Amino acid sequence: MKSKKFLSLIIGLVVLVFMAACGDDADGSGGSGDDQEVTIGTLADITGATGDTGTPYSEGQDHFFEYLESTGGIDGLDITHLSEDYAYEISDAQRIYQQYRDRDGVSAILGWGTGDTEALRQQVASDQIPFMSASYSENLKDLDESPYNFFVAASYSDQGRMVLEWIKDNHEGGDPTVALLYNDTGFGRSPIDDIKDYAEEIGVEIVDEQIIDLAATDAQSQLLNMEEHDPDYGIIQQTWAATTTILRDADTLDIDTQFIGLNQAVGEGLIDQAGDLSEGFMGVLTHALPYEDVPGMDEYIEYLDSQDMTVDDINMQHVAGWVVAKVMVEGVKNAADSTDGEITGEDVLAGLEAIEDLDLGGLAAPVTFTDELHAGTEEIRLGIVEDGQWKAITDYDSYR
Amino acid sequence: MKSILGKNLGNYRTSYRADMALLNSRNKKIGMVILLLVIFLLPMFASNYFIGLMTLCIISSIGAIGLNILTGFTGQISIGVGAFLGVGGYASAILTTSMGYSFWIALPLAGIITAIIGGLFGIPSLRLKGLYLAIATLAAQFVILFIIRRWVSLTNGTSGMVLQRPTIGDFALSSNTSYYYLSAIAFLLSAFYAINLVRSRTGRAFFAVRDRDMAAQIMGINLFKYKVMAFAISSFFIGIAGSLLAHYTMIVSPEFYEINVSIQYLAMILIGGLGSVFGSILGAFFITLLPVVLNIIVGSLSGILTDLSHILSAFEEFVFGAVIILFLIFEPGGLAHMWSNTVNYFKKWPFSY
Amino acid sequence: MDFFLQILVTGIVVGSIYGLVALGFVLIYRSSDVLNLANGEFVLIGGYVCLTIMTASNLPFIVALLITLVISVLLGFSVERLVIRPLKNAPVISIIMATIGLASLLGGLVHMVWGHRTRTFPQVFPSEPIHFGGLIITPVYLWSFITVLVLLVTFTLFFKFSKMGIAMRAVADDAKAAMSMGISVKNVLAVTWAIAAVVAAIGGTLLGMINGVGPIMATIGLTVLPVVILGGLDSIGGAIIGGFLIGIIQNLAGGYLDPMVGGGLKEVVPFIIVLLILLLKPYGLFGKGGAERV
Amino acid sequence: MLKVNNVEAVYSKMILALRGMSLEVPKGKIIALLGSNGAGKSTTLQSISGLLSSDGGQITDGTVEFEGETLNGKSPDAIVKSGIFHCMEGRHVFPHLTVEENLTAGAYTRKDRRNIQKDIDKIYGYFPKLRDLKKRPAGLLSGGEQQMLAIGRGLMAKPKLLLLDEPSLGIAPLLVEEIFENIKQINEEEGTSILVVEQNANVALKIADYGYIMENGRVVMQGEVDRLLEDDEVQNHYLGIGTEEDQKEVVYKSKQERMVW
Amino acid sequence: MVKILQIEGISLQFGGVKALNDVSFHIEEGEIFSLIGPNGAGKTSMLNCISGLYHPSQGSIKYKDEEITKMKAYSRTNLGIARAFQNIALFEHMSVLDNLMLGRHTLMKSGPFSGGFYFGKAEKEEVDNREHVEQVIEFLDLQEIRHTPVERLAYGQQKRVEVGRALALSPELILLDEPMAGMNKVEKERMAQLILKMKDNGITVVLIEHDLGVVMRLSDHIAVLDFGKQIGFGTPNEVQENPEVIKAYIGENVS
Repeated sequence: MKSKKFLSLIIGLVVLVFMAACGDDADGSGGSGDDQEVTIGTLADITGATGDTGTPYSEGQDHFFEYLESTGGIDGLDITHLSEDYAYEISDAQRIYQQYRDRDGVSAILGWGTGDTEALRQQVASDQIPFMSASYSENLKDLDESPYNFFVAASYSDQGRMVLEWIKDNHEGGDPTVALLYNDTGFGRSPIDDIKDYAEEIGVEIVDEQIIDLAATDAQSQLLNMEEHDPDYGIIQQTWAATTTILRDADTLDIDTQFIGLNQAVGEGLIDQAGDLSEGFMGVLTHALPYEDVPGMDEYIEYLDSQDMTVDDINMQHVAGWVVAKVMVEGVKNAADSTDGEITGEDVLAGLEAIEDLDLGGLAAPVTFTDELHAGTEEIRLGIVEDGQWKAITDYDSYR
Repeated sequence: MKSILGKNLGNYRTSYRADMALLNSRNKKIGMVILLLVIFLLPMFASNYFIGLMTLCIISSIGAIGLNILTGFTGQISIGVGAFLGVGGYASAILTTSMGYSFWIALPLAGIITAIIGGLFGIPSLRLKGLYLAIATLAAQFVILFIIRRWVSLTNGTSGMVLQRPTIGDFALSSNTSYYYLSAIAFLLSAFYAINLVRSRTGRAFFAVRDRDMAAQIMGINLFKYKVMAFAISSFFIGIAGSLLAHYTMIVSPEFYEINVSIQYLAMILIGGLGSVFGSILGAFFITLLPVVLNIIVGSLSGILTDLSHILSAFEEFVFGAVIILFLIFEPGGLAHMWSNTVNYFKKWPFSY
Repeated sequence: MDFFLQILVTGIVVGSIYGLVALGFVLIYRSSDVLNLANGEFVLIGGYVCLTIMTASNLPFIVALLITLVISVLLGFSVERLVIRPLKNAPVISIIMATIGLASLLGGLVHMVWGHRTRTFPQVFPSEPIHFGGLIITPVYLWSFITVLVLLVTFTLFFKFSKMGIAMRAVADDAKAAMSMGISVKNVLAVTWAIAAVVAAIGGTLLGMINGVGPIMATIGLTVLPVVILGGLDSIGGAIIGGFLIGIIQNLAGGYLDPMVGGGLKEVVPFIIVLLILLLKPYGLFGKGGAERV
Repeated sequence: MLKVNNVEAVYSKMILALRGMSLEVPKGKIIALLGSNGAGKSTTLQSISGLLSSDGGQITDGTVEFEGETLNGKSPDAIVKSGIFHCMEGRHVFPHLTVEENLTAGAYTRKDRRNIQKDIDKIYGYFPKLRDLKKRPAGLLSGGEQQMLAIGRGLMAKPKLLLLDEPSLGIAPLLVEEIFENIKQINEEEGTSILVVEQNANVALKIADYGYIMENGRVVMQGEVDRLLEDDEVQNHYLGIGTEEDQKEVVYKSKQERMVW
Repeated sequence: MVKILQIEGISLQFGGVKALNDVSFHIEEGEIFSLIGPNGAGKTSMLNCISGLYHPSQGSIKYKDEEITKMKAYSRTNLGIARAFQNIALFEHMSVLDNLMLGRHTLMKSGPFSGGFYFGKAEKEEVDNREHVEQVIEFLDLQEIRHTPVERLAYGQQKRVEVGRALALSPELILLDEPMAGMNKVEKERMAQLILKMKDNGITVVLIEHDLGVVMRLSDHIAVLDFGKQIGFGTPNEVQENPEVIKAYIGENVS
């Protein structure tokens, strides 16, 4: 009997899928008035391996679109924003992507990490759907390989170059030596070769590299090995968890290397996790910190107020999500201006590529896309943790 | 032989050949024709999105059939499918992208290469059983992925490799529908092969190895040969699935082939039914479509539970686990068993009690 | 020499955590032949529960830990009752899959309850490292090392002298014969799962103090598999020694081999060991295995 | 004291192992249950002790009564608590437990923990060999020593009824005699009723008061030991070698059809 | 008479226990040969040595003058040695037909390629062997249950299938381990008939059986084992009169 009930449950579910799935192909009709319609889909990681940074990032996007709607939206444009959690699993990302493309007919996608971005890179190119993610991998700058990928911040490589530049300019006493600490994934390895090349170019010596797993329990053997070379600086391309491990074990082993994290290692979450250990840790700031007084925060705060939230409820990842949505909307706006008909992915591509020196009010460095460059900026700031807070110590600047 | 109800209540055959034919009753023949028609005419009335989903389902089915040959039929547990899928995908990527072979050569070669590597990893199966073999394949999963990450000159390391959709002459199979047809043909061939295999001498030997390996030896079955053969044949299918998937997504990277993929495939054959080709297919569809269904359910509940969509994946994970456990406890025969129960019920209708 | 000793010490202390988590595996495997692949989730839940109690109620650590252990006992009981017992006659693959399903279910549950963020424990042990000559150990590590030793002694005594301990060993040796002694195999299994969950929770709490509590913590479940294979799936001493060995080997590989191959070996080496062990000595260093009869 | 009434038992829901099995064990007696391989002797013991379920079997019909109480459906541990102890075929000592721990395990259901050590000494009295081996893991004992341990372990539970399944299996003849003498002694001194299943009918009947002979899941013959020993058929089938006349029974009829293999 | 199987000085050890100790006998072609002895005497171990599941620590086994002591079990099957197990070792999830077809395994050739595509040769082979198997089915009276999974059969039927599977191999030497255990008189009689018929067809039969009446009636030669040692060998009459056999096997004092 038990199994019979179970059976009917299963059959019910199957019927449900077919009813739901056979039906709607996106046809773009049914909207209100003469507004042009456009749909943007988000692939978010909320419950996956990178959920701790992925969640505020996707919330930032959600909030921006809600803000946009609350202010009356954009004239003549009806933007639908969809968001789904793919939990950093590629098979889920693939499925959701198909759904966005075939069922929802999205014209652009806001992606998230290296995993989904890499996995969908070829498909978005052949389907002509612009894809803007928080994977700041230099590979994506190659427009032959990834013609539809965008990102709004400086690439990991550019970040690394800038850090090297800063080290060279600010190091006191002798030639600086640098170690690289990263993990064995596409994300971790992404800037390494570029950093090494640039170091050679400007004459900074890379004395060591260490691989530390994202889920490492300890990093002592790596740090001991690193200590053999006694580097002045350690550039960290990791997530918060692994960065915390590194900082803790460095503290344990009394290692006095100055660690500098690229953007994924940086943020309020690191301070939460590493506590006192994060004091004096430096890092790349790609976006504004919520408590900074910059013009771009005004509309942000306006929205937060309306939601009974304050800047204390958000963090830099949230800002990054907000910014990426803002840039995307800018591109869509441009696309809408250039066409009267349906806004296709190609239109959005052109719209994005028309963005020039977009002022984000200090929330991030100004963004420019062209048909040769889909990395919005090369500029970053460097920050340091002082009294449990990130403080910027430079202005937006690029290594060039 | 017709009964008074005009129903065919039994099948009578006049030769062993007829008895042993694959489609040995009229109903089966009709069913087969309908099935083929549905498969080939589907793109005419289903949405593009649906075709895309079906493509994922049938590619998974090929892999699931492969795994079932190893685990369901031969009783050798493998938690390393993910990595073998990767071997197939990478083989195809290397053959087409780096070496410039055509997809049509790369596809079978990818299967063969995966079969060889799978066979190699099958060698320990002579000494290892059950749990220990499972752990060995799990270790293989980690080691293979490590090699893929590190053999940068061959695999381009962690950044992955790019592939193209196959072409026939000048026609690229870039649309959902065309790729669906390609996968469907591969799928039908795989299913046909697998169904025949398991009812032939080799298949019987697999079953024998699974049920009682001692007695199998006494039947003259060389355990080692058949275990390795099961690994190889199984890996061939998985390699083909890997290659098809790689050309579908047009990219391979180590992140595609993590342990959770292995687990999903195991779930497919378990929920579908161990030792059943048909079950593998049902299971593959079930597991692939499960998140879609949950999505719909959560969507329709979103009025009541607004925040659920935010934790959809966690919910999915939860349901995935729950479904596996429920099946194991209440229907260990899987969907295939449910299906045959249902069919039997209707066959005997209205005399089912 | 300092380098070597420091790596050795690190290996030992990390290994002690491995041993602790491995203990959970072994306890369950011994008495029911089940490899609990959801052990990592047990660890995770233990960590989260203890942390939540501490932060939400301001109870002292030791009280919070005790409450956590009680909750773990309940978790162990319910898992045994709801998942394992109904499957007692199922084939190996079903049981493997059931624990995988359990892992997924519990993982999803944790996500839904606690979300995604890595949380940190309020400070319990001083963070100032302790120096022994040239060697440095963090207090948490030292405590986990002590905990493992205490647990090892406790379990040895428990299995040697207590009625339940002897019953558990009897069930592990020959469940049917144990049944004929009037030992309720069901109860023994339930107790086993409860103890395993308790051990996992202790592991989760210690690990949480080291790395914070986050979903990624569940991966310890897989990381520790090589430990139990090396030590032997059914040997408690093997789990502990295997833990130390894997910890040491991993760190030695990290210290000496990683620089040669360009890093990353530290995480894979245990699995290479698994393959070797399975090929050379399938039942591990201390496992007993069984001869098959026709 | 124990009554088995018309029990039917099946394995895996299909194979009928007992077809209306009945027997009785009076208080303080030794009863022998004889029969060939596969006759259902062990199944009978298992359906009494409740261990049948652990082999995937179950009682489908009939009752097992012990001291007026029905045992059907009770779990093995409850049955042990009510005073029946089953020493399984093949000894089944716990190989990794020491001799003494094995004996302790036997006393699992007992409430009087204080007397256990005293009883262990008593067991050593019956089987002095075990005393010398008490610290040794039982897996390292010889077959005969293990059998002694298995019986001793059973006594530790202080059962009212001891079920012994093939205590002579795989044990040298001299030891068999010794073990059976011990069984007799235990029966006399402790008043424990014993139901013993044996292939080796000679030794079993030597100590038993009453015997049953099983075939195909039911009793085909029963009686006082003396009477059984005198019976021709028992002699032929269970005690000795068939007579000349038997050999002529087979009518060799098939010459006509050639087989094809 | 030709010696089909020669056993010389076989010893087998498990850990410290000697399961077989210097056992020697020979079996003549076309005869029915019985191995008897009390439970645990090593009879099944002896069969396991002959069929290759165990490898003796000492001694040699020759089949038709070919040394097979070290040969793998599956290769011995190729030579024509078939075996039926004491505790039914059928493939319980498979049908009777498939179990018997498995018996034909060594006599068939199709591999994973031809088998998977089935047409042509593989199909013909299946059909041909099916015909053979059908004859076994008919002989053992299994027609009604040929498509039934073995697990659903009654014990006696399973025993018959077990023997049938060995017969399907078209063996020259068949090893039967207690084929009549648990059978009633009628069933036993049928099995005895069958064994005689095997002999009639030139198959050499090695039999382990507890029912001494049956053994004495059927056997041409008998070997008696006790505690791994061979204590008697000869014709039924010789064995019956062997004092050592009487002493050890039957017990000293039959009252």
